[in-house]
Amino acid sequence: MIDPLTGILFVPAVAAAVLAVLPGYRLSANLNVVAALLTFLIAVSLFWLPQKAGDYLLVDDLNRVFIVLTTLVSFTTSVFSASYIGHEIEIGRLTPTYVRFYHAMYQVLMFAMNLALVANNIGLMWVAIEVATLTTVLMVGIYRTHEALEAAWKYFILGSVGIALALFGTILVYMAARPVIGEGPYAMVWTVLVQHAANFDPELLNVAFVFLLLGYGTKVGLAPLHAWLPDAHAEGPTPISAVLSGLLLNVALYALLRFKMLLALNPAAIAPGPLMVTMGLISCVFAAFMLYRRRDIKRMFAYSSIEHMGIIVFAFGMGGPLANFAGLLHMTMHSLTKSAIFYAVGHISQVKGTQKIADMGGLTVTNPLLGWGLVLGVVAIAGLPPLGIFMSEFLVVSSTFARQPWLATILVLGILVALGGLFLRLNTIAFGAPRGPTAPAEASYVPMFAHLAIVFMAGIYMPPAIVTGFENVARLLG
Amino acid sequence: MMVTYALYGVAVLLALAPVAIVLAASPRASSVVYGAALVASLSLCVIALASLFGQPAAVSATALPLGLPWLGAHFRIDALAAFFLIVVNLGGAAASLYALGYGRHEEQPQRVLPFYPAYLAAMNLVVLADDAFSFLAAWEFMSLSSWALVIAHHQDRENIRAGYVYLLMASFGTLSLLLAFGLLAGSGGKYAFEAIRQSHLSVALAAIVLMLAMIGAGSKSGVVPLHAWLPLAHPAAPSHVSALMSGVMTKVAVYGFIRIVFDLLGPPDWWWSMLVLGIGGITAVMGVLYALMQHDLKRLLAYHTVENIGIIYIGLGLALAFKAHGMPVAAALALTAGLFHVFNHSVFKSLLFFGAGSVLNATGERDMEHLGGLIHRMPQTAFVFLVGCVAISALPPLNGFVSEWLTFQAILLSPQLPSWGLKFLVPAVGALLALSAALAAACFVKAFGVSFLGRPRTPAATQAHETDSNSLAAMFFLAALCLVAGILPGVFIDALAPISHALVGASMPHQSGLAWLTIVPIAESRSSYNGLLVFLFVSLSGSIAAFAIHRLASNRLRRAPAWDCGYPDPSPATQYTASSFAQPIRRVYGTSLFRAREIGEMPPPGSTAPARLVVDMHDLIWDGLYAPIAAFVGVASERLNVLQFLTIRRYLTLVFSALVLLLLVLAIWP
Amino acid sequence: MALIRNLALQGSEMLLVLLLAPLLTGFVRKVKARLLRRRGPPLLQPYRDLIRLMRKDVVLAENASWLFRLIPYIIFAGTWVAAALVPTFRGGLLFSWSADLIAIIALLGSARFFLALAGLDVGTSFGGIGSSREVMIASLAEPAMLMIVFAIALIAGSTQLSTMAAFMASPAVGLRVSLGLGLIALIMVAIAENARIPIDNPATHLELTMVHEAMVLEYSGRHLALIDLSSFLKLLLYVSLIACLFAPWGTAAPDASLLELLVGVAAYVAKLAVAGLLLAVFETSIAKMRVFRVPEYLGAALMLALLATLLRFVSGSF
Amino acid sequence: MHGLQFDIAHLLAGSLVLVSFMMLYQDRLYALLNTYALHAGVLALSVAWQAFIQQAPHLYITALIALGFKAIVIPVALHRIIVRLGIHRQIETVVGVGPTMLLGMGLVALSMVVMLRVTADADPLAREDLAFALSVVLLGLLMMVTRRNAVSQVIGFMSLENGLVLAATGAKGMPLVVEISVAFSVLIAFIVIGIFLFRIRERFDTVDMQALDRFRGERQ
Repeated sequence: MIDPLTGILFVPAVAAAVLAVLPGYRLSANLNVVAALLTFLIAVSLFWLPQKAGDYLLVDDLNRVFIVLTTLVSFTTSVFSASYIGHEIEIGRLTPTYVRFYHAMYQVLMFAMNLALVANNIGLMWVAIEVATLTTVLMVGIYRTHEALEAAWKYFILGSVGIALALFGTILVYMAARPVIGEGPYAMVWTVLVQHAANFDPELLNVAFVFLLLGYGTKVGLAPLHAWLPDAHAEGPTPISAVLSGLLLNVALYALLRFKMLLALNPAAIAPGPLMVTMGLISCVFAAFMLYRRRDIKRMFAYSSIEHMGIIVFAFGMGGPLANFAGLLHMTMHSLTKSAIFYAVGHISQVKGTQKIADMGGLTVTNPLLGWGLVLGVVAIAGLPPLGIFMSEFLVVSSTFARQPWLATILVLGILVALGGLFLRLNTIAFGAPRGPTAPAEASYVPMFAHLAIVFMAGIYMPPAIVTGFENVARLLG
Repeated sequence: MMVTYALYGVAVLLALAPVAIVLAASPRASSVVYGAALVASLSLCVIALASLFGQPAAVSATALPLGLPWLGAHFRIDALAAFFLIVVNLGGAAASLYALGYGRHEEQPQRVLPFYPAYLAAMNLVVLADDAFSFLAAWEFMSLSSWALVIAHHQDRENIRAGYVYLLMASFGTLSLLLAFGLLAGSGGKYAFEAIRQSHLSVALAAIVLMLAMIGAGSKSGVVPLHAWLPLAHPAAPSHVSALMSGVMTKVAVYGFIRIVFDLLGPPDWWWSMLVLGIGGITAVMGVLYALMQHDLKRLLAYHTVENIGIIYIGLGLALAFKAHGMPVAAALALTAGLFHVFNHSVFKSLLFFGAGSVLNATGERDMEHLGGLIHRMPQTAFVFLVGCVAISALPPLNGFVSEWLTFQAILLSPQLPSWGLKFLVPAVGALLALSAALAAACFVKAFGVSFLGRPRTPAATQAHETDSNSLAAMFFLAALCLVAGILPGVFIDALAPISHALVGASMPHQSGLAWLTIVPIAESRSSYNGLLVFLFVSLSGSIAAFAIHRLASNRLRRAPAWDCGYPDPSPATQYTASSFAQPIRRVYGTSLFRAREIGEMPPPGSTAPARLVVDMHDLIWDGLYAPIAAFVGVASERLNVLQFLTIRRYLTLVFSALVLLLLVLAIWP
Repeated sequence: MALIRNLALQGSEMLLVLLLAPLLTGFVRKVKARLLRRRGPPLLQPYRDLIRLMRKDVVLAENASWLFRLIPYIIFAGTWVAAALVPTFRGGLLFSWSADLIAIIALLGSARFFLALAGLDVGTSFGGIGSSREVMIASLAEPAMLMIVFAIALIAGSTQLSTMAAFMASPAVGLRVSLGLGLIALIMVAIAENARIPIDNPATHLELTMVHEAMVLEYSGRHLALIDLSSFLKLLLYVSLIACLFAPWGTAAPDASLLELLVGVAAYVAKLAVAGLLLAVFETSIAKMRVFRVPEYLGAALMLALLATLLRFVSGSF
Repeated sequence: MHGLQFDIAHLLAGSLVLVSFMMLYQDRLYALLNTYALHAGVLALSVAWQAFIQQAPHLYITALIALGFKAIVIPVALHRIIVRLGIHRQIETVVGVGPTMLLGMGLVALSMVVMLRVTADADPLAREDLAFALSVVLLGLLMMVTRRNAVSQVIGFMSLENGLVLAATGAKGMPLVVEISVAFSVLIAFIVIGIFLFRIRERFDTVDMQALDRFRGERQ
């Protein structure tokens, strides 16, 4: 029995190696699913693993939540991608070579994300996140179309600058830690840093946080650093859009949270809260307005991701047990819902043969399951009950309004505007007279409805175990 | 435990939704769903009655491990909740009974059946909820399910648009309520209503909560100027749903307002009542004037709901004023008037929408200009519709009159209020109330006269047929209820006593003991009314006259062409239409309020073109409030959209400037 | 014993108003004719008309509905009950508590409601014209009336007509501004409500300005008789309302002896005569106004009444 | 450490900033390339010096990479590309050189202010080095945003990255420095290849947005 901690890194790595050489997409797709499932199961076993921190890896309440979420969504996405890629091959949009590459990259991505989550060394975390970024860059460009390359290139350049900034921040953290902890690798080990954070040089930490906020914020997709996100979502294969929105943003956010905790432990340093709150609000409102002019369905939901990331960052920026809890909950719900939406969108655009909203219509008539699935997803993402996001938004707003009335009001307006934008398009897509080809979809509905079911459940009843877990994390985040 | 039984009922309704999804294909689905919904609503109604009359002021509460963790979902039935449960489920039962017949004509049952029971359940849950989260969740779920019902006939773009506006306004309301609860619960997150009752807010915060509640609950119940969605959404839904939305859901919104302002918010400040009264008065008059300008039957009814909501809020405002000045008895009178009107309106508005639905079924027409003469083809519908019209026009001896009469009595008590603002405002509001009552009568003369009387204006109206027995049963039931509530108001007033006791600390004197079932709000010498006697007198003297004349004079009768001063015109086009009927009133009121203009186009001499009369009107509230917001969103999104098309270098510039900005912040940080 | 006496008196009052109503109208017509240097119809002409109409067949328009035949009785009953609830020659009516002044006005309102429906029933253009104008006028007259009631009720501390009348008869009521305003407004409203000149012309047909007559155009025989009788009753009702509120002199006490009662009746008849005289003089001395001047006229009445109420709200001394 | 070593390290770091300014000043691609080669060379020197004074032999690898890869390979490759794409003539700046220089001054001042607020007990070398590194980074970024030409933007990015390496090496005993420098070299290689592959002549975003509109109809 291998140690689960290394297991969640080991399995994807091996799978990647195998998939890289394995011909035949059917087999490799199944293998992909199996590997993802295996990783997920191992990750679940982490819950029974005591907290432990080595020099390079660690498990604590915070990253347990993230890891399980990540592995779960990557598993369901792999199921979805199996049917999606099958269709892409049939219509000849992808060649088997590319598909092999795709599957290998998928597992590499899983590996990188898991590594970023379990890394106990801020340098290692940085490396992992950058690897994840570069992998997604390659996958975004996989269609080799004009726009796909364009999007990938944009993502690549902006991402590289983000990488550089994040690295500079990391170096600064090390510089801040060194006088206290002493030279050598220990000054980059997370658990050690946390213990001594109070004695670090505050000014240095401030500068460091600015760079980290911008560097990792680029990955989170906060405005005005978001530019890569919509196009990357729109032009890449839909499973990758789902992974990007559902997972990669979370991973970057996770890094941000780590450093926020570090700063929060140092009384003399500036409070990271206000910075995060500001960027969160800007992202939320900006993205909400951007929803109105969208013509491309995937780009629209990409902007919706930006909006929700804004809400989450706002919640964490406000801090406090309730807001942190809400932030975590919102993050989880958003990952599940948004990936479910992208599953639906993927099949829809395959049925309609386009991503132009104007060419879709009356889906609830032609493809009831897909159509109503999308409606349910949008209802969830717009924060309507009885689904989970309503609960998290309820907690965010109600717990912050008493403290910061104006900020909460702005947030609420953003949410309202976003709802308007989403439903404006949903009306065109799901209702009215059918438009475009109306062939029945050969789709795998299981992942989508599984996610939606979880979200629905969470909106009504949250198991105490999860609640306590979240509460611990919320307390951890301070 | 009443509340437990009630929750069972709600659970049944909720369970019906998936059942409906499964059954949707089969032809028997509608009768199954509506039948089950009818039974559930009736039993819920019985439960509510039991808890209201059983032992008044008895409160039964429970909590389920649902909703917010570490809080759970709290549910509670007190007198107020019980009363509104009765309103909700009475309407629900009637609608289900009606739909047993009406629903058969639904062409897309699978888009109606699943949401209908969910909608009923949501409304029940709002009333039952006892903590902020459950309340808001149920509230928004209510909006969501009704949205689905509004866009049930989604081929019509108008319905989609109506649903869109509706959902936006509903979420707007919910979010402002959310902010209100955010203040009430505080950042500590004490979301249970019990905890909120304990905590006390500062005056300023309480005022903010009041305004947020006014916006939130008001927008749901359709107070001017937040009413814009209502006349769009209510008519768009299938008629039995329209009845529920107009007759019941608006009342649930009123419940939310009462729960927050009278129960949770603690002692009121006197000027709050100014706000509520002013809004109520304006809403009443504007609502009925809008209604008078319509010629779509269902839209007319929807607008008229706005008027009645205004009357209800006038009652509540007066209650607030009296409560703030420590006049509990008067407050009880005003509150009772408001609540009684809540009940009455839910009854006759549902009745009227049912009637409109039957007309829609029989003729396929909602436009009054295409109706007429239906009283000959569908006499029973015409009769019940007439009853509804008389009741809603506040004419004795039916129920509408009683609640407005009580409101007038409350207004007559208000000179004793010390504060000057109220001294000036209340009489004005009284005048507005009187005005709206008179206009309501005009409005329903138009509604009934144009669509049921006269000669058929279209073949559709000529071939109309009487509606089915289930629908008729539902309508006759409600009509009977109008009469009963009109001639035996004492019973209802006594039933409302525990509520006013709980909310304003006093109740109206006990009525049902009085001779001849008279009602005496304050004192015998001051005012009293006896619907029963008035009813008896009128019917007696009428029948005596009829008897005498037929016996002593003549009872012979000849049919002949209409006289019409000797110039009868065979074409039904010469009748007064809905818009021509409203023309004098439009000239009197609409010239300023709607910028109504009549443009007569007279063809030049010699041309054979017909002369045309064009009436152009503007909804100033829409033009002045909603259109600018929409325009702003459009412009803002257009401007920001440029950011989608920048070059990478410019994006880098954004990153760069963000970095420099933050560094500057650090540099100047103290 | 007392109950029987009261019942008898109540009944006698109901019959009295029924009997006097045509006479009042006849009297007004007679005086108007005299003022115009015509002989005019005899005083009892209205009775003759009524009886003749009752005897005639009803000629019913082909597409008249059952409602159309029912309406005259409803109108008559409503008006009669309302009239019976207004004290005439004696205060403290037996059933006065069953409906206060607001309810009485609402009763008249329902009568009007049905009359307007009747105008629309046959589906003729004249009927429509009548109904639509009637509701327009009512939409201003009713609020005005209610405001007047408010003003007086606030002075008398009751909306109960008998109590109000008793209070107005008592010395407690002095000269008050609001009362004056109320009286003027009440008279204006009464003229409008009874379709008198300058609002409407009760003695005309075939004129596009008619309101009341246009609505009843299709009625004939007993139906028409009942409607006419109702309008006579309405006129009487308003006169006796004004009388019992603003000229409560000579009204007999509830427990009055037979002689006092006779005095009361005499006083009442005298008041009616004076009112009829004044009305006739007023009507002959003024011309009918255009339909769309009416809102201004009634708006003035509404404003006066509102002012009276407002004064009462602001201070008890007005 | 005693003064001399400190002064030399300081001198080298400072001269790196100076070279960055020189790069900002260039308006010919070849000249720019050469200046960049100089930049990399200076970096290599300072890294080597750090390796020497910190007795950290692994830093020599970084120095070698800097020298070999950045100062020689990349410039040569870019030289080829320029010739191949025939863009050696033009170099379009968004704002004139003068304002750019002024901006650069401001940035250097900013980084100084920010860094010198760091309390002195962090050893001075680190402080000064960091200040210089930060200015190099900012200047590199400035270069990226003020040059339209793809190659010059790449050069800007590379100078930015030099700043990072300077900071990393200045951070005494920091692990992973070598790996990071390698990783970055790979990254840069990617970018250069990308430019070459996608035939990006003028700027990073040759794919005009109208094309995007045509395909996606994002703009009405």
